[in-house]
Amino acid sequence: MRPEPIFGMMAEFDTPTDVVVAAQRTTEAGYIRIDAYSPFPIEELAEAIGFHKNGVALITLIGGILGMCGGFMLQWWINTISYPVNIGGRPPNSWPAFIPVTFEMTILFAGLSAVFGMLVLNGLPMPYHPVFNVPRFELVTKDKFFLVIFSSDPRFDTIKTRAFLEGLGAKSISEVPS
Amino acid sequence: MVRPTEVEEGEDKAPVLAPGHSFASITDKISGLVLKRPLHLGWVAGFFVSFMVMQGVLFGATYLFVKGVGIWGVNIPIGWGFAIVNFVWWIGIGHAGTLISAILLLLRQSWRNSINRFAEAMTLFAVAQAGVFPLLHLGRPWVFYWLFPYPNTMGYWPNFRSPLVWDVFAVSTYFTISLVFWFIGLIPDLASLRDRTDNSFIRFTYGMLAMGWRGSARHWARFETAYLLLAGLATPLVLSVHTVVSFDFAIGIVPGWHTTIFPPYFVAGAIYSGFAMVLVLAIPIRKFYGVKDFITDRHLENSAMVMLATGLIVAYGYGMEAFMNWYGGNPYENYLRWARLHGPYAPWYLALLFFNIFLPQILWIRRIRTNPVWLFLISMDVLVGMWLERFIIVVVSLTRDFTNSAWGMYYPTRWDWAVLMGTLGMFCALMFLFVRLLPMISIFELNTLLPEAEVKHK
Amino acid sequence: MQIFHRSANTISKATIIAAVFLVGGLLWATIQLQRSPYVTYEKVARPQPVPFSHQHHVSGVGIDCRYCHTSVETSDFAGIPPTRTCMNCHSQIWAGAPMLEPVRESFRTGKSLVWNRVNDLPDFVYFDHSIHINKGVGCATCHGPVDRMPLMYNYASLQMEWCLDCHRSPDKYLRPREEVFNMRYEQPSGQKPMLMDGKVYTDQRSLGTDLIKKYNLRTVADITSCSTCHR
Amino acid sequence: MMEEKNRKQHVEAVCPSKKDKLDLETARARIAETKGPEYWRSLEELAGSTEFQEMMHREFPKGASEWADSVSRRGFMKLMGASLAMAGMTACTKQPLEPIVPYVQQPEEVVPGRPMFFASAFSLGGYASPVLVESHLYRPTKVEGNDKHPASMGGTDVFAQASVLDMYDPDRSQNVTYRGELSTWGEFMVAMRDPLIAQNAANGAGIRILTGTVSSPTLADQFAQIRSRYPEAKWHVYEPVNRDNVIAGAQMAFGQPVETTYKFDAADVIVSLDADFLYAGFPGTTRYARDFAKRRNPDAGNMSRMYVIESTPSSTGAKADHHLPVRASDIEPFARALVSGLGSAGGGGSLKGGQQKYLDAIVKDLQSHRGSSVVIAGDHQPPAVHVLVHAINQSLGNVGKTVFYTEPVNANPINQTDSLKDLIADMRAGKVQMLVIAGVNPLYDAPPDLGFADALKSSNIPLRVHLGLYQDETSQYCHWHINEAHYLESWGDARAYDGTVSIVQPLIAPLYGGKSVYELMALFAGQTEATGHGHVQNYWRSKHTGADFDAFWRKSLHDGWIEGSTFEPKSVTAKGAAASSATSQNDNSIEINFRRDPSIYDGRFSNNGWLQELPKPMTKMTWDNPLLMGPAMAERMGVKTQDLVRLELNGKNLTVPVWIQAGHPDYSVTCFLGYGRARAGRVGTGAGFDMYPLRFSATPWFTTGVKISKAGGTYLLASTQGYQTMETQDGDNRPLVRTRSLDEYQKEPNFAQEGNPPPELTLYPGYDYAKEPYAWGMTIDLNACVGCNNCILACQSENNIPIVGKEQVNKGRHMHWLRVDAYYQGDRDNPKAYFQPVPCMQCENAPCELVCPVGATTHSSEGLNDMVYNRCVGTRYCSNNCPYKVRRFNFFLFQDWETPQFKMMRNPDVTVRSRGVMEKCTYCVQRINHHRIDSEVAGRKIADGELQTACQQSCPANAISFGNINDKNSQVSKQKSNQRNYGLLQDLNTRPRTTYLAEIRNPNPELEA
Repeated sequence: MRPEPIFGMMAEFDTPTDVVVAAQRTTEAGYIRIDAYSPFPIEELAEAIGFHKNGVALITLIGGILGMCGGFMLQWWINTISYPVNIGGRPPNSWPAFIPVTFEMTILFAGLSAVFGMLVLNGLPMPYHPVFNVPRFELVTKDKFFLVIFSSDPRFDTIKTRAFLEGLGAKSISEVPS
Repeated sequence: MVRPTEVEEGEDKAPVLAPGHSFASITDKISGLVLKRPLHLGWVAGFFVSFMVMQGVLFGATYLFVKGVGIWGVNIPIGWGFAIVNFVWWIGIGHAGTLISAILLLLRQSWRNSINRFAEAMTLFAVAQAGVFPLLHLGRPWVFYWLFPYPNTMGYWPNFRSPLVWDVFAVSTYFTISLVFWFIGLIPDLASLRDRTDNSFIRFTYGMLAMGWRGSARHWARFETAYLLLAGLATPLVLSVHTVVSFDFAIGIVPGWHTTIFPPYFVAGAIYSGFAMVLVLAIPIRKFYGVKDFITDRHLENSAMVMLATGLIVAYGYGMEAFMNWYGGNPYENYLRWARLHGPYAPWYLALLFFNIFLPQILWIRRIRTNPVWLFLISMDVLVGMWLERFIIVVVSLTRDFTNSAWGMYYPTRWDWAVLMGTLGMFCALMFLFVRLLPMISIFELNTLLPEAEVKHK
Repeated sequence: MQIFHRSANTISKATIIAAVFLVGGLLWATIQLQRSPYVTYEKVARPQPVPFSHQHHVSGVGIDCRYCHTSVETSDFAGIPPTRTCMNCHSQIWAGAPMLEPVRESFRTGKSLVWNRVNDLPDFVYFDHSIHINKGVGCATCHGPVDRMPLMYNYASLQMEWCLDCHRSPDKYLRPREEVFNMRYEQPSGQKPMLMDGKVYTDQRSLGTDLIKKYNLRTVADITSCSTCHR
Repeated sequence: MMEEKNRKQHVEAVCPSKKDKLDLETARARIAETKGPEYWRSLEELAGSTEFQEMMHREFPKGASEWADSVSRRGFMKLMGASLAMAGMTACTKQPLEPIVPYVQQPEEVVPGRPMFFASAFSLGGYASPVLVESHLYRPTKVEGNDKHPASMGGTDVFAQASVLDMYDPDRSQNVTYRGELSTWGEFMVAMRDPLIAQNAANGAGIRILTGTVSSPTLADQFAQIRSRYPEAKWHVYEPVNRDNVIAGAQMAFGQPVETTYKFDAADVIVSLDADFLYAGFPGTTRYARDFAKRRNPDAGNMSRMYVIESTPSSTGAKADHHLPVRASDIEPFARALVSGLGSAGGGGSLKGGQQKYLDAIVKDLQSHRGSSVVIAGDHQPPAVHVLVHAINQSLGNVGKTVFYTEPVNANPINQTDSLKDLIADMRAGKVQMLVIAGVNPLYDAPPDLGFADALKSSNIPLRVHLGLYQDETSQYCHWHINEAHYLESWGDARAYDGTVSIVQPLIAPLYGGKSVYELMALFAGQTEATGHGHVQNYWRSKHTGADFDAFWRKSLHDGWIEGSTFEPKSVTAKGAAASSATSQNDNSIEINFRRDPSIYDGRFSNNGWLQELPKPMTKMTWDNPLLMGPAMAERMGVKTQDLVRLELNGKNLTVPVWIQAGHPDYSVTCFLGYGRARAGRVGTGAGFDMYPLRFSATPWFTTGVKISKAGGTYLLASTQGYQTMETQDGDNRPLVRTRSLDEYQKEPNFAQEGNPPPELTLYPGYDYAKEPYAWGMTIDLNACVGCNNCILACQSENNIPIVGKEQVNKGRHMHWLRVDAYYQGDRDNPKAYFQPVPCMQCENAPCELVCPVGATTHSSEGLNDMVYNRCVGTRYCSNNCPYKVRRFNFFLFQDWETPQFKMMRNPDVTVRSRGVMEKCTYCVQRINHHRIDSEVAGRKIADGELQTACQQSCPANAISFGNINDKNSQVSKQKSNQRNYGLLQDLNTRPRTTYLAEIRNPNPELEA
């Protein structure tokens, strides 16, 4: 019988340095479909697995601009088009008074786009993920660091990859069942 | 650079993080507070008491809706009383949280990492309290939604020239941003709790909240960007919020309100009272939850120094206000200055000066700065002082305005006090729940402070 | 360890999206409810003590509005006919009709008929018939085809946005004074041009604009000031 | 025609308009369900009963006190009201199904939705003030002055203004009662038959009728008939506030009780000896105020000068150019000195220090204005003073020029105190078989030493009948109580101060089916007509014989007075000088003055909430009658305002609070009558202190020898104006009331313009109002304003303004849209006083509008500062930002949303505000809209003067001008172009549409030096 199709091969490391080095080696070895996991953000790690730029900033910028324009246009439309009323002798488009709200709308939209942009790009929420099948993976939120080479990687091969990872000095290596 | 765990040569400051900790120890310690720590009688008692006090709001609000806002001391000419005073005060307290989590983050102040979490919680809960008052103080609270621009059958809209509408936008934005900022900061720690617990229900709950966070390097990258951007946005936001709040007065023509200096010194005052509240919370917490390792004397001292600085800015504000009243030669402003010092509310004003300006000066003394008991007392004093400041600004200004014939006095009723106390109760109750149910210190951010977190390049 | 089943991913995402739509939907629904006939009684006939048919009396018998609504040109209140007005005819016509018994009873006993108000504005709105009539707002413009209403219902929502629609641009609705009580009046169009003061109009806008001058209407700023309707 | 109408209202007066849903028929039905006493008792229980209080305590442990206050008198009803209010005023509720009720037969003259005006007359103390009553579908809603009538000229007085509330008062007695049990008019008539037959035999020896002062010719005629029927029957007259002294003075001087009237517009110099002729209650005050103000215009060049020597500060004293506070007993010496100073006989007497220089100045001034001066004495000054004053006026040749003598308006000018004494004597002697007390309340207000109460209680008078608007103190001890019909409900007639007769015609069928005094007296006069209308008409038919009677009658009804009924001036000759009455007083024995109350008169209006809450002209106090005391005396005694003191006089004790009144003479105190009622109704009962127990028949107005001692403790006094000075404690003097003396003004005519900002002083481009057809504006001439408070009540009545009760007033929550500030300046023992009416200023750069978050207050294109109650959410920000503090807030549900009577009383053209909304003066926008619509329908512009605000219309002094400031020829534009024109706090650049004309005083240079 054929073995279960697996999701990937997971290697465990003790320190940030180890996992970063390992990741760099892996990419150098030509693996492209890999990922690394850590209890806290490690800039080098993202670099190491070849993840260089993310779209969050752009989304935020767009959100901010939308908020700003929307905020001001709303007030302008209400006060000059929809229902212009004489308030304390002020002109309908008393724009200086509209600045505070415009500003707040900018912040609000930018902020929310940043958050939801991040979540969407990260594909969260994703309660189920194969890597959780590995019992030791729960330490990823404590003090352990993991490197995974996905079975979808063209160079992936159960035997070779395991050997390769051992070569990286992983504490332990386990198959990630899908 | 100097590691937070170490101390510079010759410098006799406490470290930001007590030495001898590892990723594991920090994680276990903090998650343990939520998962392992048994339910102490102290917590139960404290929660019960604050929950009872919280009823003040519920009774107060119920009776208010039944009878009308007249149950409060407000009248003509003093149209705004405790409600607005408390509103400004609570909002101000909220500001420290954002300052710590956002501004100090941008300034790369590593010591923020161990206090930002509960400071942010404090922000949320304080703003929640503040939010109660604008609603309650309305004559007809049941039509509060007219302050929002929603498509309505009247074809009529809010008046965007009114600072109160600015308030609506500023405060709701502030609350929303603070909430998401706080929540995404929680996600990795929720995941950590998910993985630490043995109880399947707890695991399921935290698992849901953690949204399947797995610490992927890609996720971390985007996470960091978003977090940083939020900090960058929250910084101008927090400044704008109290500026807008100060506009409620500065835009008005009432003597004592109509002052351009309000925005800066409202913000300074906000941070002043905010840090006072941080200390009032931090000192007992680190004692009862034994997290002195994470919230060290260094934190207390830094906070104290921030208070000292902002306190001086506030003092400058008072001075400048009085000077301008005199120098500006406006008879109404000038009379108000006189009335503050000699009028019926003079004792309140003098008390304000003592609490806010004179007493805190002892923070210049190092020994006081590092003594939790003293700090706790002074923080309390500042909280009272800042409340008084808002009382002087809001109420006393209104008692003596332009037309002598319309001068009046303000006497708070039992219901005014009930609601104020009630919000204090609600605030404490929420804090109790928070420290019980969520990691009160950011685990992952604390981890990054450890020397091991550094990647050594070979 | 794995806490959730595969499906959880889809479910959680779906839930979030669903929640967003639900909240949005509710808001939209409440806003719509405010405009719904349930709230406005728009086009909803009220029960009446006597099933009085405007259709019969107006288009059938051809009675002018002012025969019953006497004060419509002179007062804010259009007037509702006293029983005596009904009896003017119904003491001869249908004198014995059981349907009209309440009317006869009211006349005998001197006890007023109690109708249910159909076009009913909130108490804080002060509407004045006389000025609208005199500025060339037709009865039908607000009350609709009364001559085709077997049972009376209010034609419009009578909500503020509805009033404003005309107060913001009266030219959309004005008609010559002599046409005000004409139930079958049609606005001028290419097919049905209208002649007024020796000028031919083929569209409402131009007619309206001229009528605004002719009846020297107050400016839009004037008639959209709050105190025009609220005191 | 009129009675035709009345019959109709009996059938049904209905309110088809949605604005007045409640129809009279059902209203009366509802009232009928709850019979008189029960009606108010049930409500009283709801609020007052211990169960209720306890229940509230249980509900809201902390809130008990709030429930005790007078706002929530009708506790639960209020709550219902609140919910009702929410339903009524939120946008987010469904419009309830409402019925609409047509007439069965519509009266010809009725155009539903349009008010009608009927001429009538309100009388007080026998003197009629002619009025026009606004009627919405036969519901009287507002009283205006009769602008055609010489005694009114369109002005009114506060009592007339408030009378409409009296008519609807739910506390009024609503049934005939016999020994407290419900009965009927029919039963009463039956019960009277035998006794009257018995009296017939005895020539009516046992019949005694006690009434108030009567000027009604018809009533007088009825009494004549009664006398002819029962020769022995006696008609007694007693009112606590009477003019015995005036009549006695006239008797002494001329041997006949002539009426004295004045022409102040012909007077260059006015000397008032304790006469408060500019405040309501003084006969002819409305006309006098108008004439007085006419001569106070500094720009006309003939400004009059007024000296007021008075014993207690009054609004007349406030308007004086020279005000001299002296004890009442020192007035007579002063008068004598004046006489001798003017070199006529009967003078003599020396003066206290300080008074002499005033005297000399006054003498000089009078001598140089012979024939163009007025010397006038107060009603409460002893006859001698009146004699002296008559002498002075004669010697100055004022008679026939500025002072006139006519027949007495009073139909029965006897000494009322003596009349009451006689009655009591007869009662004691058992001579009285049948006592009829009509419209007076002697049990409450008779002098204590006469012992009327005991006489009535103990006496064995077999038949005691009381006719009154209320079940009051007196009615308890009468067998029969007949519920009286209010003057707005009944026919009658009365004479104005100048003798002109006005026909009193009913505006509505009696709400509670009451009977008028005419109908009661007809019983004794043996008249057969059923209706008061019959009596009045028949009397005049007998006077006006001729075919044209109907025309005459209709004209009289329409105009409001009877042509040619005005008294002609008669020449009288003085019978020599007066004997001294007052024995010279020891200066250090304290004098006490008794005065009618400026708000509730002698107590008859004490259940009238509008009057109770009306700030008294000088003290701005509401709901109470403290003891007025000068600052010097207060200092000596060491008492402060609100401290309780014990008064002791002839063995009678009273404990009352003190109010320190600047300008009150030393060694003298003043108290006001009419308070401390035991059975007034829900509003009046228990308010204030009853001063009658100290008021002995010998000394009705003032007496010395009262002992005053600190009683310890304080008593809350609710004043609407906490600070009555324009100086701030830091030495700054705010130019709120701008004032100069006449010659200063002539030197510096534009002094008032100081601080007037240039129009371009604004960041934004200003709104262009010039292009509008109308731009409404108002000016208030401070020189003309006499502080009579009319505007306040006119506004209250026109705009459905609620009252809030003493506690709320004290909290600063009174609701008057228009307030009259009183400011004192200078020497506290004799300060200058100024009045300043403050309505909404309708600022063009309104600070309130800017800050309203929901745009509930905005600016109309015609420059009105609109307030949209139904949009208001109640942040109160607008009020905070209003520098004039003219905005008023409904902190509770102040309006009564339940009582049907009040619903009928309200002006249907003004929204009834609910809880939690701001309200304010709108320049009577409902009137503006009505006139605009009418004028546009008629295709014309609103003519100047055609449109009047309520305050303007009621102002007797013509101090208020209102109109279109875009029309350069309008009255208001002319006023605004006056140099004296200034805006209150104009330095704030709010650009108020309401502006003031600075006050100019015309002091005597000699006294200034």
